[in-house]
Amino acid sequence: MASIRTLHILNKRPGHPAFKSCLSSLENQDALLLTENGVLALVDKGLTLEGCVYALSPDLKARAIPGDASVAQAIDYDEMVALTARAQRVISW
Amino acid sequence: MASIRTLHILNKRPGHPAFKSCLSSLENQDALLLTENGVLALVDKGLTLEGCVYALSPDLKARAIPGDASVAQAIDYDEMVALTARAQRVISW
Amino acid sequence: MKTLVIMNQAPYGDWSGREALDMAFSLAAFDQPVALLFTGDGVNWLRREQEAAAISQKAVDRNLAAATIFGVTALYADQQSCHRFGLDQHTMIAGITLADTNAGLLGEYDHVISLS
Amino acid sequence: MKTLVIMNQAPYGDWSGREALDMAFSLAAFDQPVALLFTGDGVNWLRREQEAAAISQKAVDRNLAAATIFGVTALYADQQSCHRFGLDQHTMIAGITLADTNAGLLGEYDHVISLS
Amino acid sequence: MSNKISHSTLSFTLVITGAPYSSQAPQTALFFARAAVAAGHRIDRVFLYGDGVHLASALASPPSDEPNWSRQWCEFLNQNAVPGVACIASALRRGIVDEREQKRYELGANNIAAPFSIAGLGEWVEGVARSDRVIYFHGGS
Amino acid sequence: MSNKISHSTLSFTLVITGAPYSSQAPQTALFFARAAVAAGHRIDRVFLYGDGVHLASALASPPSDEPNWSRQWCEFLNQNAVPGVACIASALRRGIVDEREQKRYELGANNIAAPFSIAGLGEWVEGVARSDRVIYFHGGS
Repeated sequence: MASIRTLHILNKRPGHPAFKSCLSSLENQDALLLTENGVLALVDKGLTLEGCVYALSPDLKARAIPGDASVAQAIDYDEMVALTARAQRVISW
Repeated sequence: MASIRTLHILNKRPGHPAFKSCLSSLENQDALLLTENGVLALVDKGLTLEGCVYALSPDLKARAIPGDASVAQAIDYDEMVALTARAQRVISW
Repeated sequence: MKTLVIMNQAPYGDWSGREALDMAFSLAAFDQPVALLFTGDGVNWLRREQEAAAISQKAVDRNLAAATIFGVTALYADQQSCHRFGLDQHTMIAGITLADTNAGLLGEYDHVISLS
Repeated sequence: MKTLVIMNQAPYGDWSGREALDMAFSLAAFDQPVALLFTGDGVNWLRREQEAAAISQKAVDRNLAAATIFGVTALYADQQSCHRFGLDQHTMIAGITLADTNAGLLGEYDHVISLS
Repeated sequence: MSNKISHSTLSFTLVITGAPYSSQAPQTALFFARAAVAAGHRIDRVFLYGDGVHLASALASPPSDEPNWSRQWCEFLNQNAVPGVACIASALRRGIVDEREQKRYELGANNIAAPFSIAGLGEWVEGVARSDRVIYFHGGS
Repeated sequence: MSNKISHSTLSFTLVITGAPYSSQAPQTALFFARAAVAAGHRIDRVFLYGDGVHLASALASPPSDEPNWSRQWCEFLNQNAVPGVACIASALRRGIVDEREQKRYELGANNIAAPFSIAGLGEWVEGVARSDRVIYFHGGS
């Protein structure tokens, strides 16, 4: 399991200013976790997500967002906790 | 005094999704009133405001936004009330 | 006195979309003409098979599918927003009218509500 | 344990910017290293001569000008955002360091706070 | 709501959906309301909806050098005999309750500030149907 | 806050800045907290800040078919002996008060739900200085 420098937790909808701030601060070795309204990023054609992306599965289900495993890995709260433990630091946008 | 079809009251910061929705729904004979965070539009170089634009003076003062009379007319709450009375309808974004 | 309620909030992450819907249903219950316009992130309210129980909330897609039965005159969705979020007749609930929001739909209403 | 508080909210229209500042000043008061980064709409907190009394609020520009006296290690402003909002040394309070946010400033901190 | 365009007296319903100390909405609405009354207009009601219901809290205690927006609003409503109504569904979820709801839910206290009362969305529909203007004051972040 | 990277037990401070029935923050935070405890981690404290203080209301009364997030959080805190603290400055402005503040401000009631207590930002600073991880749950509109 590769180490994570920064885990970015993003719960904003794609149109929110913090959404852009978050994406522009992603670096190599970082991971992005989409939660709540943030999961809409997976169906937004105006966006391209790269790198190591996770999405919170209950939030995907609630919004009927099809999880594309090639773009983002769907995880549950247990795995979210594990990610926050694995990462050197965590930023909640 | 020309009549106003729709008075659009916009209190969102320029980056907010509703900001774009508001600007794209402006039509001839409409007026735009910037309030609260909305007054930042007057100093945002990424935006061009056209037509009949007003800005709430206390909100300009609070934020030290220089009022450029060629872009927007600074008004007080009395004039805001008068605008809502003059307009056929009012939309608060 | 025709009202248009604009739904431009993403679903479930905050309450304002839900409360905008309550306003629309309430007008309809009191026999006041009201329509809904889904636009921007708000078109995602229209996705089929929402399982909001996964986050301990109530799904609204069935309510929306029954909106016209409760007296809401129409449900519009902004065409461009639907395209942006990959929504089409297969992924959207039934009974939605696609609209070009920039073509003056708002102008047909006396009263327009946008809860951010 | 170095903290960076990101100020990306417009001033006065909501409380989260004010509350983010309180967090920064509180860390400084307890001798924890903390810096502020103003970016996006948030650079407007840095404008000189705010008269928040016009809307019955308290102006923060003087507090910010004194931030380093209270122990905040630095106040950064994103260069691009300043340009976008027409902020320069004449319109901005003193003591601000212009920064290129994309050049890894965040990476220097152990703890980064963004209150939306 | 009529489309009457006039410089004579109009009737207003004001709807506040942003909370004090979180948004500027209750402040802007209060300054607007004072100006409307000063211009001779009538305010039929002030309706609190969503996060706006927090304006009806009797327990808000800001520092003494900051305005107490709940108190200022209550004074305005009293002085001008304007009804202030908090939406019942919004209020109950957010912990704003009157004596009746306190009893019904067997709660330890109530916290609504007089003269605010709690009622359904029907009060707002009434405004939409009958006031000349319905003006919304939203949160603005 | 240490940069310890480990699969062993870590200590967390959770900060909630979004209100229930307004944002999803208290829900996501609760599911996260349960999972953290289940994985053997320790939660040093839950700190409510800004609009998040509304989670400490004892008066929130959602419809009976909706979860009561305040109550669920109180149960979690009690069962796991985790301190829940609401920031005093945020709480007083927003009308969340305990018995002490009720007396000091001569208010008609208090409305904080046990085991939540009211304290200053120092509690949060303590978390930043000592917990292995500080995780924020913001409003997400």
